[in-house]
Amino acid sequence: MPDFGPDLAEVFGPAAADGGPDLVQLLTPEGERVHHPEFDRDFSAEELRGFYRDMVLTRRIDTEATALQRHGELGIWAQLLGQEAAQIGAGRALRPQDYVFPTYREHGVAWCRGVDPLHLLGLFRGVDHGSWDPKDHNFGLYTIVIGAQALHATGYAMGIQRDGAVGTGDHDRDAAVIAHFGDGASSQGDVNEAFIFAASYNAPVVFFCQNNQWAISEPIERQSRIPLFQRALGFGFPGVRVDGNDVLATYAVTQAALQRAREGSGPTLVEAYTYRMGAHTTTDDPTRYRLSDDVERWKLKDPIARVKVYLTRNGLADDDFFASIQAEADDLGHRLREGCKALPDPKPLSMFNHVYAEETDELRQQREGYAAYLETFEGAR
Amino acid sequence: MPDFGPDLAEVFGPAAADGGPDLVQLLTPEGERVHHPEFDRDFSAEELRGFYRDMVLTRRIDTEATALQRHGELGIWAQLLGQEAAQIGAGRALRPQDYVFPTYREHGVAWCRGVDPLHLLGLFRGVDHGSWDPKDHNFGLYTIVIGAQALHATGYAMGIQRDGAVGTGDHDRDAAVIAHFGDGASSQGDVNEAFIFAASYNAPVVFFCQNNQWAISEPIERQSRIPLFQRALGFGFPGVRVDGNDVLATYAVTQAALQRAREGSGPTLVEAYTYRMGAHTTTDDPTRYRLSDDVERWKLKDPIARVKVYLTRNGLADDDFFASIQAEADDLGHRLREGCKALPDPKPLSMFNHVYAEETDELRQQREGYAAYLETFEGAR
Amino acid sequence: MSSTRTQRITLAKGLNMGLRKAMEDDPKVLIMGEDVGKLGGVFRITDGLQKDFGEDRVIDSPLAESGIVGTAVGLALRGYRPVVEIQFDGFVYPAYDQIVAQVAKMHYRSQGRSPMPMVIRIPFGGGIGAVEHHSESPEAQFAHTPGLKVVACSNPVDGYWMIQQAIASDDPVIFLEPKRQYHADKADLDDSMAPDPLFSSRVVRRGSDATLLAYGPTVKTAMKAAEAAATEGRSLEVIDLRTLSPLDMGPVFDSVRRTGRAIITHEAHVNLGVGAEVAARVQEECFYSLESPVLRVCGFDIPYPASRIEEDFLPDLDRVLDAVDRSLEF
Amino acid sequence: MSSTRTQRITLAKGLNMGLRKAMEDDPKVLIMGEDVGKLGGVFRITDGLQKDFGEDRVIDSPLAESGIVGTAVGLALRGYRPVVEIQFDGFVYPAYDQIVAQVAKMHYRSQGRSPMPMVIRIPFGGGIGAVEHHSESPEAQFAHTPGLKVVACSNPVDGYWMIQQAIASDDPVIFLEPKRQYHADKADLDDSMAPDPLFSSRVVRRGSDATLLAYGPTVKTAMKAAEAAATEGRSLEVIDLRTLSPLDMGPVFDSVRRTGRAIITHEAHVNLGVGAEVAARVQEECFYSLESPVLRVCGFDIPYPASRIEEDFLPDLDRVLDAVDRSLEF
Ligand SMILES: Cc1ncc(C[n+]2csc(CCOP(=O)(O)OP(=O)(O)O)c2C)c(N)n1
Ligand SMILES: Cc1ncc(C[n+]2csc(CCOP(=O)(O)OP(=O)(O)O)c2C)c(N)n1
Ligand SMILES: [Mg+2]
Ligand SMILES: [Mg+2]
Repeated sequence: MPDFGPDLAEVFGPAAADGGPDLVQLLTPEGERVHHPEFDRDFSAEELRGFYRDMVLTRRIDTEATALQRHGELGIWAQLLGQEAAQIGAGRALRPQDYVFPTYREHGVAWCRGVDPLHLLGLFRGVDHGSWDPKDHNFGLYTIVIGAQALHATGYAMGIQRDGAVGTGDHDRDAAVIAHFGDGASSQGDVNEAFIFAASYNAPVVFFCQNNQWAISEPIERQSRIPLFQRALGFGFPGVRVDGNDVLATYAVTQAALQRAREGSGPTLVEAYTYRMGAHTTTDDPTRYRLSDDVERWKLKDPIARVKVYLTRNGLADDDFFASIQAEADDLGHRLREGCKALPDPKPLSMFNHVYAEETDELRQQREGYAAYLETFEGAR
Repeated sequence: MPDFGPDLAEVFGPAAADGGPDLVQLLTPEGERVHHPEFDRDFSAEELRGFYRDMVLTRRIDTEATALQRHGELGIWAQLLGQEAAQIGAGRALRPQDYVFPTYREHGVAWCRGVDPLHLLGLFRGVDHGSWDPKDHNFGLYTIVIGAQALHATGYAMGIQRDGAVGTGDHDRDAAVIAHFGDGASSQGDVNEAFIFAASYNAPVVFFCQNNQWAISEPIERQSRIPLFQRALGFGFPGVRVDGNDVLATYAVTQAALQRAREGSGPTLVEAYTYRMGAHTTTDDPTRYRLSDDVERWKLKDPIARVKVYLTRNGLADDDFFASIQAEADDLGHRLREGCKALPDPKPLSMFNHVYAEETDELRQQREGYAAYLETFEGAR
Repeated sequence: MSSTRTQRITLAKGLNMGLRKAMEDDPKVLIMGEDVGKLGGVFRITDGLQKDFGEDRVIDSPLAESGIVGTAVGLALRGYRPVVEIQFDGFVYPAYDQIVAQVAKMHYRSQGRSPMPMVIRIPFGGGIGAVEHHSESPEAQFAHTPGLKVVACSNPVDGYWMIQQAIASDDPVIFLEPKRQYHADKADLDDSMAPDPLFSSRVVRRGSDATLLAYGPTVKTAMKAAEAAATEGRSLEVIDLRTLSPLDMGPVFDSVRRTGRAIITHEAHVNLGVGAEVAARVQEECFYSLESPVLRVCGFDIPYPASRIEEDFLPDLDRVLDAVDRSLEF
Repeated sequence: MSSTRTQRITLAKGLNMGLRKAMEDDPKVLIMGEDVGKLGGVFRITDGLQKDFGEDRVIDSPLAESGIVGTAVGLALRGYRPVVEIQFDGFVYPAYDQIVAQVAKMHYRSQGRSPMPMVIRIPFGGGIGAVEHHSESPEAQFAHTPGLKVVACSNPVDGYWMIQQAIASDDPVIFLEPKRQYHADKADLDDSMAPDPLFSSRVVRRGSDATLLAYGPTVKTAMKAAEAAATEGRSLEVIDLRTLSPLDMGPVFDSVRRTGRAIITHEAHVNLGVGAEVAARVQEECFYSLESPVLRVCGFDIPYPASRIEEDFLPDLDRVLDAVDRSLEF
């Protein structure tokens, strides 16, 4: 029997619980700073405190939203608990001119792009399908159909190429796109086609996959029998696995991948190896399909705790700092609770708006017919 | 700037004109027998003569069909000129219990599976959409929507697993599936999803990609910037590039990949590196998009000529043999010409047949209505 | 699991029991989809089935709908009877090509040699307060495709029987389940009672002034409308279409010939929705019986709106009664 | 390229000239698709455009329709106006999800902030003697989807103007081209004449006995039928619908109110085809004017058959006249 080469599943994985030997890490779960031959970099105290702040506030957005859902104020909420470092690391690596294509869980990246979290709450409350202006933040609307946005990101990156905003060396001009998606999404045709188009056109796009080990109840093993970052090999561009619970490493790797794209060297796949600590969404019940042991093990790798240890141990932040962040989080929580409840319900007739840039007569008639119908209930409704 | 590893496009390719260093070859274009550390194997004189015969007859089917199209007897024809070795090598590697999912160009494989070429002509004549019984030949109907059949093959292979017909060690029971597709098809979501499902379930399927360098007018570089067989790496199963103009190598590699599948070791991607010598189909005009130089260069690698040289030079076949094959080809040609013209046109009302296993009243009414309508033309039509 | 004779069940339970029965009856029946295994599906319709029938028969899939349906085609060619679950209506579209170009055409293409005994279950419709893509009604697109059959259940007892009948059918069936009803009203299942044929519509309330046509989630709306109308002395006949392709128009024509008026209600967009076909056929067959035009009370021609105003999008009792008024006053 | 005033052109030429004009007028216009570059598309509609506008504006794509439409969405978000070519009608389905869930909904989802000025060109219809999947008429499925606009051209002059108007539209337009007509009849283009608005239907022949409705490839059939009917003293009005979503029903209602009879013909399957919607609207709006039911002469509800009998599948002059007879004799 000829040898087809080593068993790739044995060589590459299956995904080791600690992320395996290829995992890029700069800060261990214990808060120890380690170094990496390729992706090391210095971080100022200010940067580190900034990461900490972003992660704490992002987590607060998440816990407030979860609570609001429990109280019936939101229809559903997609929790990011445990994925704060992956999102803040990626979000902070962006420049203003870069463009983000998020999933429905990118609350931390939205935060980095200056999107008011109330917009996110509005969507999950059912007030609208997304109310921020993508152009104001270079942050697209949440995409719910799994994987669709990977192609949008690639096309947007092709647009950047056509605008001559790649590889000019101009720091403020050269731009990249980041496409967020999950481990489950890696199985969709659209995501793989995005790899193909991006490779074919050498488009300036970073594919940022948060491998949180689960796609609702399906474990990562159902989607790939080798570590996901290796997928890129098959398409002819680099893939990197980074500790997605390590904000420093995620920042460094994403930043390097974005820079590569901006310089015109094409796409990169970044696999942020992390864990979905919560349920898939507030309607999910993970006890049906996973062991609490796993969750416990991952608690030890909390993305925020390790930064706090590092800041404290190295005298980069004091109690006042932590207290001030705590206060800021409390304020934010308060603002979100109040703001969410105060979000006005859309007017019934507004549902007819924006179907088209140029409304059709047909639709105008439907709107008018419904308006007339509603008037017959005058007062009753 | 961190190093993301070597430029994969540089390491792997772009596809060298000669197939590159990874090309598995057992018989050179000059008809010289070479050896390979993994895939070497002995071939009896009978086997070799058989390959020769199959390729010559397959080519005759192709040239007759092309001529029939020129004479208005077929609506269109998808030529296989130049791909005879890839198809006969793959087709002969199959066991009866294996199952084939072809594209629209698999005339050589159809031949190996005992499908009367008249069935193929019928389809391209517009008499039907495929008139052989897949179950009689374990050879599915031609699939025209690019890539769709890769998923069917994977699902069929999952069925084989469920039937316990994998890895039992029983030579006549263990079965594999082969999915044929082209270089262009490798870009379709469906093909990549097939890779994912096959890997996830370790399904007994061989993905057999004939890289004939073109997808109509699109060159292979548009689909992949690295050699296609490397795609498999990204999905965690082996990929091999074989000289698709070398029937011995194609046979050996495909046979080994099928055996791997039958034994329960899962999927393999075989890239048969070849060239589409003709037009995409009889309606295509390749002079609009490719250089005749390329075609000339590939003529030197003709799959049939090299086997003839080898047979002759090694005294494995004499003039009588070649003459007898020629005669057989002429007979076949004659039979196809006559048979094609004699193919009966379908009856108009037959178009209503087989829409459902259990016909609906609606459809019965449409049929009856049309029958009654036709009767009003009695004689006139 | 043919337990007690009569049970009080929800639609979710009926479907679950029906699936279980089908799997017991025929070892070739497989269930495939995202999260159908341990989780039992996001709506728990396949709850407990993987535990009892194993991972080979209740197959958790990678996250790719085209992949699910495409591999199901291969399994069907190998002799299996796959029952595919699409998680939500809005996620069937990645599988659209496999459904309309392969599933629908395989039997025809092969001149009957390669049947496609596949069921594609789609939880459909709105009213559950969900985000985008979770409340759609894609039935018209499938009903327009020859080679597919399309049915919609509206109550627990039909759920139990229709899913079994669909699985037993040798043709591919798009099986629509009104997700809003999954865990709503209960009904008594007496499984000794023979069910109606799968591809038949059913008069669910007799009446003489006008005919209300509905299917899936709007059957309940229509029934409520008929009750409300009754209090005002109006007698409405209600027909649950049940089968959308083929349509079973016999009972509809009979009814309209008696009442002279028809109103159809569905959640799908009115433009080119099933109501258009029903109206086209009724005006053709009952031309001289009609006393007023066939009216449609349907989803508007807008993308499904944000859930806080979805009740304005969805046809409700008042809109149906308004149409009844317009029909009667025409 | 505003050359001579009047030119005799085919539909293929009209489309090619229209595309060229649109690219000259607006540097944001891009063409994308399989084989659109050097080959000029399998029908040569984009012939010569890559040579003149470069590979960055006439983009040869990998073989993946979802990829083409999905990247076009991204390009549109970046401010471009992509014109996507789908090679044949039957190959639009892999892109279906991107079209109905993304292209159609982006403007709505974003409250108008992210317009989708995209044109998806689809050569459609049969009669060219092709193998499976090359002769389909998928318009109903797109017309049923809010957020999309759907038009069909039927002649060279319309081809020239309508493609430019579609590209200029800020809404996504599914642009259907009757492939059978590409290289058939020629017509005189006088590009100093102002075109009709894109989303309008047009009376192409005046008549008083019945109204024939058609679009795309069946307009020619309808015109021939009207000519044939005229020799028997029957005066048929013919309307080229041109726009399928929105429908421009004004001229249709006007006509039917005069003639009292309507027959619609299209190649798409009759069940839930555009004819169903037209019939539903006509019976609602012209209830008392109709002297006989709206009839439909359409493709049967079967998969597109083998090409040797496709003429039996396709509506033709005789079938249309037969329906006219039935309508008049009703
Ligand atoms: C096309 C499509 N199919 C199914 C779903 C339902 N769904 C929502 S999230 C999800 C799992 C996604 O997993 P992953 O990509 O890993 O992202 P995560 O939720 O873990 O962040 C599924 C199946 C969907 N939104 N879109
Ligand atoms: C989904 C789909 N898109 C487009 C086409 C039109 N088409 C037919 S063959 C072909 C090229 C196929 O190239 P490849 O996969 O390399 O196979 P080859 O024809 O070279 O054997 C295309 C684009 C199709 N059949 N299906
Ligand atoms: Mg995940
Ligand atoms: Mg090829």
